[in-house]
Amino acid sequence: MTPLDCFYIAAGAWGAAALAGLLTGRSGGGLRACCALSALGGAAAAAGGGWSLLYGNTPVVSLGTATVTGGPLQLQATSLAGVFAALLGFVAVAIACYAPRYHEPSPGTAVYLAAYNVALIGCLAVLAAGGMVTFLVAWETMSLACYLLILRHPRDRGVARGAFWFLALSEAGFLLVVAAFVILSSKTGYTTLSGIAAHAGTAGGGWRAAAFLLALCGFGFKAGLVPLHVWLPEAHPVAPADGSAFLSGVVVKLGVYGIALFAFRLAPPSGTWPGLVAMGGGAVTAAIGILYAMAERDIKRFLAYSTIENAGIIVTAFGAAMIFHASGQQALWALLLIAGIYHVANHGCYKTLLFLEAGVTEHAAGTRDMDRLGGLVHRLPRSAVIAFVGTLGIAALPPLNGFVSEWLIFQGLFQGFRTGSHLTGILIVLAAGILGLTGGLAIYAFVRGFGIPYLGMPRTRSAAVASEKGQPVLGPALLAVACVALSVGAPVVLFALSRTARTVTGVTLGPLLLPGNLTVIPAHTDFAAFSPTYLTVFLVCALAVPLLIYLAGRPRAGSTTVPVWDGGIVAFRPRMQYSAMTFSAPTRVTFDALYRPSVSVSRLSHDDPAGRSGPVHYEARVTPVFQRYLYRPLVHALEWLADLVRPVQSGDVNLYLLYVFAVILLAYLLGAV
Amino acid sequence: MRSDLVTTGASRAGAGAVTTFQVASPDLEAVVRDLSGLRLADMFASDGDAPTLRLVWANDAGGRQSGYVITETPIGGDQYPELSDIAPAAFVEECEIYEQFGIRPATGKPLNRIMLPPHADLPTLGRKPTREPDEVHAPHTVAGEAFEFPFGPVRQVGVESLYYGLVTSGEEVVDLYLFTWHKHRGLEWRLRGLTPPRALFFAERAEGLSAVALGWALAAAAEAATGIRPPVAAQRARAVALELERLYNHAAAMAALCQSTGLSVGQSAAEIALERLLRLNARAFGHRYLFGVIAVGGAGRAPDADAIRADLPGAYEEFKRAADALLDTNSFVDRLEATGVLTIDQARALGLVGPVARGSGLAADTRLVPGGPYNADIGTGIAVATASAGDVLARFNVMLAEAAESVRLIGQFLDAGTGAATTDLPRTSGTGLGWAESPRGEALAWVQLDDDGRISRARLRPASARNWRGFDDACRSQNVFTDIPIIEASFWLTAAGMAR
Amino acid sequence: MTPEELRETIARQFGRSLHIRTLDTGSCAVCEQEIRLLAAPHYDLHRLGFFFTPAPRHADLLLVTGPMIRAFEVAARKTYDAMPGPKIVVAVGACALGGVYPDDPFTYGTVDAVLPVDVWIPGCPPSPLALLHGLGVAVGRLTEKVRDLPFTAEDDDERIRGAR
Amino acid sequence: MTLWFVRGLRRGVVTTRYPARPEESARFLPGPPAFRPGALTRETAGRLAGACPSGALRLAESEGQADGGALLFDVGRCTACGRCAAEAPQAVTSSGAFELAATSRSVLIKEIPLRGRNDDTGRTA
Repeated sequence: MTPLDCFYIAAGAWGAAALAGLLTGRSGGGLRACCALSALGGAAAAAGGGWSLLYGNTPVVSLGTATVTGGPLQLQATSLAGVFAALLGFVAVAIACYAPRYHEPSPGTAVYLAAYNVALIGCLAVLAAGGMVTFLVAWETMSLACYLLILRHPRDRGVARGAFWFLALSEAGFLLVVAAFVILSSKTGYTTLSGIAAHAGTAGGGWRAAAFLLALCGFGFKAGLVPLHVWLPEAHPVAPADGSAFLSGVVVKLGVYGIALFAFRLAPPSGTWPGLVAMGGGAVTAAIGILYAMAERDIKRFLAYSTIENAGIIVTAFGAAMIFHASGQQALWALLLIAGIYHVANHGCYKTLLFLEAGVTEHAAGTRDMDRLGGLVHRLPRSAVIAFVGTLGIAALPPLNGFVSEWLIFQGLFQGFRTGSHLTGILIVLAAGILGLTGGLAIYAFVRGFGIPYLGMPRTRSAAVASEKGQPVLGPALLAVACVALSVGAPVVLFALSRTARTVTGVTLGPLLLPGNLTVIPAHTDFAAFSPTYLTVFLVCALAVPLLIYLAGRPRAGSTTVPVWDGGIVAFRPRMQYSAMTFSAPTRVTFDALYRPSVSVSRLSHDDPAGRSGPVHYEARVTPVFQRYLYRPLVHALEWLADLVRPVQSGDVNLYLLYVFAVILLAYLLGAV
Repeated sequence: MRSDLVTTGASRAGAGAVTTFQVASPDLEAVVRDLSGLRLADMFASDGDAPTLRLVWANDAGGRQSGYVITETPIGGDQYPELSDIAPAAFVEECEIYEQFGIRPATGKPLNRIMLPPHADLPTLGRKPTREPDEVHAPHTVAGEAFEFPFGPVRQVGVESLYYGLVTSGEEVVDLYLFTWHKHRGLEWRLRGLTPPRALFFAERAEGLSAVALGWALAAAAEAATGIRPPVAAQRARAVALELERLYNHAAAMAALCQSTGLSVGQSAAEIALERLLRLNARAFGHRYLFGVIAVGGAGRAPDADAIRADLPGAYEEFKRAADALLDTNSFVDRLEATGVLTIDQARALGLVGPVARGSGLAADTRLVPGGPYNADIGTGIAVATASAGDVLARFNVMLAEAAESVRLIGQFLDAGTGAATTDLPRTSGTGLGWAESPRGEALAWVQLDDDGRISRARLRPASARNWRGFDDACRSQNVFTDIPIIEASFWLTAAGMAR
Repeated sequence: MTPEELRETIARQFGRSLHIRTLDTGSCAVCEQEIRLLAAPHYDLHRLGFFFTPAPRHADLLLVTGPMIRAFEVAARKTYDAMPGPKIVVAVGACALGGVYPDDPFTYGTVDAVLPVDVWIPGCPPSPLALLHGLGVAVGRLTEKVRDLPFTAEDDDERIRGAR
Repeated sequence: MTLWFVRGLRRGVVTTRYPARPEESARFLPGPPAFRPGALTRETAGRLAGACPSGALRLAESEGQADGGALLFDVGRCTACGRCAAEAPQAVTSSGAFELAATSRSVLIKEIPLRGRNDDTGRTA
């Protein structure tokens, strides 16, 4: 029995769930049955993933013979993929708990659930792929299933567009990944991943670097590296909430997995510059991601940009790990690998949670526009508490899990001086600086992301009548528990991850990372140390102190309660609250070079001579710089090219016969030569 | 007077600086178009049940204010032609007339709440409006990316109650509107049935910081209504008080400007000058704020000329020293420059008056109107200070120049001789318009006396009622939050004058 | 709490510093000007331990001007309620004491129709000196002279005859 | 800023010593009226009450009293406008008082005795 067996069970359960969904998804019972199967598969995948962390890599298993897939199915459970598989399984369980209450039974839901479960199988197959072809086929399966999943409501505004962005960029990335694999397999002569990994040295350093860069770009499309990120803010808002949660929580992480696979296992490039490229790209991605998040009012677009930011943080960590590897700092290599993977798990939990809660908000209040929400903490108290845990996590505030992984990443980056090269050291610390800015902005962004919708007064009537009756709770709650567990249980998690790191890097970091007393030491004992567990305990106690003081000092009699001092106005009105866009106005002003904001002020009667301004509608729009200045010219160029070659397709059968003849002639000629 | 008025079928009456035309309601729009070269100084209605709409036009073209034109139009139904589209300055008055008399412009464009509080049922001068004002300012759409910053009515210490609805995108002022109904004391409602001297008691307290100007305007209106002229010496006494009022107000505005820019040493220097000027007032006229100086038909008190001659140079020296020091302080001047800009077109369109209008380049000054003490027998005329930039610094410079001119004028009036004599007011009916140049600009009063000599309708229009409408425009012109107190100080208006 | 006890508490608790919040309930802006001048160099109320504070939450004393406009009652009550106890309300000026506006649909006419007034300062406007005296009376540091002022002048027969 | 400092030093102190010492400028302040009971007849008092714009003066209810009753003077309502002094200069002068704050409203209402039919009664009151 190996972890692979668990994966078989998972794939089987998900296959059954897909079938069940397709056949019975239009009835409530069928929906629940499908989700139960999906949860079962999730549990199996999570178990298998967790197990393979400790188990190490299994041998490659070949199933079947040459098939339509172009070769036998080659499978392998690896320690590196284990974290991702465990995350995949856990997210699948959470979504399975969430979906029955979120979706209405309908034919559309049936197709959606089938596509979703196929996507789960695809993801698992990517993680369990032991061979190149298997990997690529699984990758394509996952992409296509995700495309269907985004198209849940194909007639709604922007859905087709968002799904098309996703598919187009996925396919572009796929081509690069294929190229990367082809280079490696042709230079090493192996098609199994472990084969390539074992003989990577036979490929030249240049080829390995080329393969890595191709993979970085190719998987970067999935992971959302700037400027390859544009599908995320387009596709996430149009997918159903659990679909977006899956996209952000898992699919984006598979892009990160691909990068890690090439960076640490298949083609560890020699020299520091590929690492520098990855780290720089990651840092820029993180900063730009969070800055764009600040400019969004739509909760899901906001969260999508935040996903870009987090993917950037992870890739920064991986890039720095590669640099340390190339400069011989094996302990820091392992540390940053661990930290990056830890952040993958953390982000998978809280981002899934937040997307699921965004779905609850949308269903309960009818909108995702932060400036039309407000006061939800009184109307959706359970959701608010859960979302608060997720928000603390994603803002990387102690005692939640985001803090632990980001702390480890920072500690790794701060030790950039150990590379021995001044320039590299400075660049690493510079990346740490950018991540610091990102972290600060992330706190700002999530104060806004939680405060505007949940606190204050409802800004619209639909927000005022929101109710959480019948809204899903269990799924997000599971994720919230996981967030807490990943923080409190950080030593355990780090122990498991250090096994992965040992499998991948050969470096034994365990005792150094965890000297025993629940304390974490980032690779070198002379640098820093902290204990997430004790910190959590301390913070909880510290919170209790003011509470106790309050309880002890509460006056026994004679106290009066008066309303908030409001300057004597007749009544507060919802329009007197900070809105999402005004809250982020300072960043828009500070970074206006990036946002290129355009402001439109329209009044009921703008040119009224009497100066009656009328109701003012003020809107500050942010230019989507990458769409406008990168993709639009690209699309125009493609269209121009297509126009050029259009005469070729005339619709004339005789002409087509001529083409066929010409091609055959050419083939003969080439064969003769 | 414009001769083409005759072609619109208006009939003309009156003499001297004020000319009155009867205009039929259908002709009103054409007449307003005709008169749009003049400045619409005020607009009000009277006679509750069958309202008469009166428009007061000031003829101050070319910096020579030659007098006023009043048009009287009886309004039949509950509507009259839309005037604010032609003469934008009429908008606030349109709102006010709707609140008080229930008649509104025919186009049905939305009107603002001016005097009526949203949560109280107050008596009005005429019919009650058929529905609540629309409050076109208040509800900016929620979908917009700006929010309303509520400020007031209970604001800083030692300032009047006033509500600012500050619509902002975070820093930039998108829109700003004011509610002053917290201070509406129903003065025009109160004045009905009072004798002019009793009415004067309230007029002085309508806007205490221009007690002399408003009192003078009301007294002059009553005098015009009954056809008397106050003794020349009393007129000069009034003028001395008016100039003293201007001096202390400009000193107070200077102190407020310093406070708003956070320059407390400058504020102290300005306040020393202010306190000396107030003490001078008390010594010269027996009241720090010159209440009781104006009497209907003359002056209630004569200035103590020796006291003024003894104290004024010292007090003005204090003022001048503070002002010069402030103009030497770059950090202060920088905050004033290009802040709260009002162009001359805005000032003209909104009918602004006083240092605000003069700071934008409009040389309007009611002291220039012939017939008053200012150009009766002294003969040297008045130098009207103007500036063109229209920003806070321009207004500040105008104030400084006016203060110097006031000191000069006070000396001339004292030399010419002042006294506290009054002419008795006959008990006759009539209507009359009175005006005076308050420190904030033109203050107007109009009274209608019944046969018993009592007021049947009085209109008080302090300069504040006119200039607040320029305030939001000044705040909107590319300013941020922190500029608003500076702009407010440079306007130096009162909520009391606006709300009355 | 009787007035005497209140004054004693105040004298004890506010012996060194006392924070003042002002409230304009419809004044003509002159009382406000005089109040502002309290902080000016000529009067400098800080030397006596008084300070202005914009937040009623920090205020011990409420200086109320104006005749208490009915539309303003909500704001006045809110301001008073927002102050912590013990608190003093000082009515400032003839308007606040009922001298200018009657009890009618627009105004209450006096401040004590809405707020419990502890100290009354007459004057239209009360000069900064009168305000300083009133603040002294409010904290019990100055005595009330007006109690003993009869407002009758000694008869001076010659002057009366002369006037006649 | 240093310039301001120097200017301030040169300007010197202007702060009043009140309440420790009397304030010189107070004598110019308008004060509420003071009445000469000997010169106040009921008729004069009636005219004063009629002239007062703020209702600070009114006649006390005094039917059947021998001494002519009293003029009630509400210092709180007085605006020191001087109209009473202008109305009857022989009976009213300025009190010059400014320290008028009181902790009770009733303290501010003064009863000014009027001269009755018998002059002496009024004087001794």
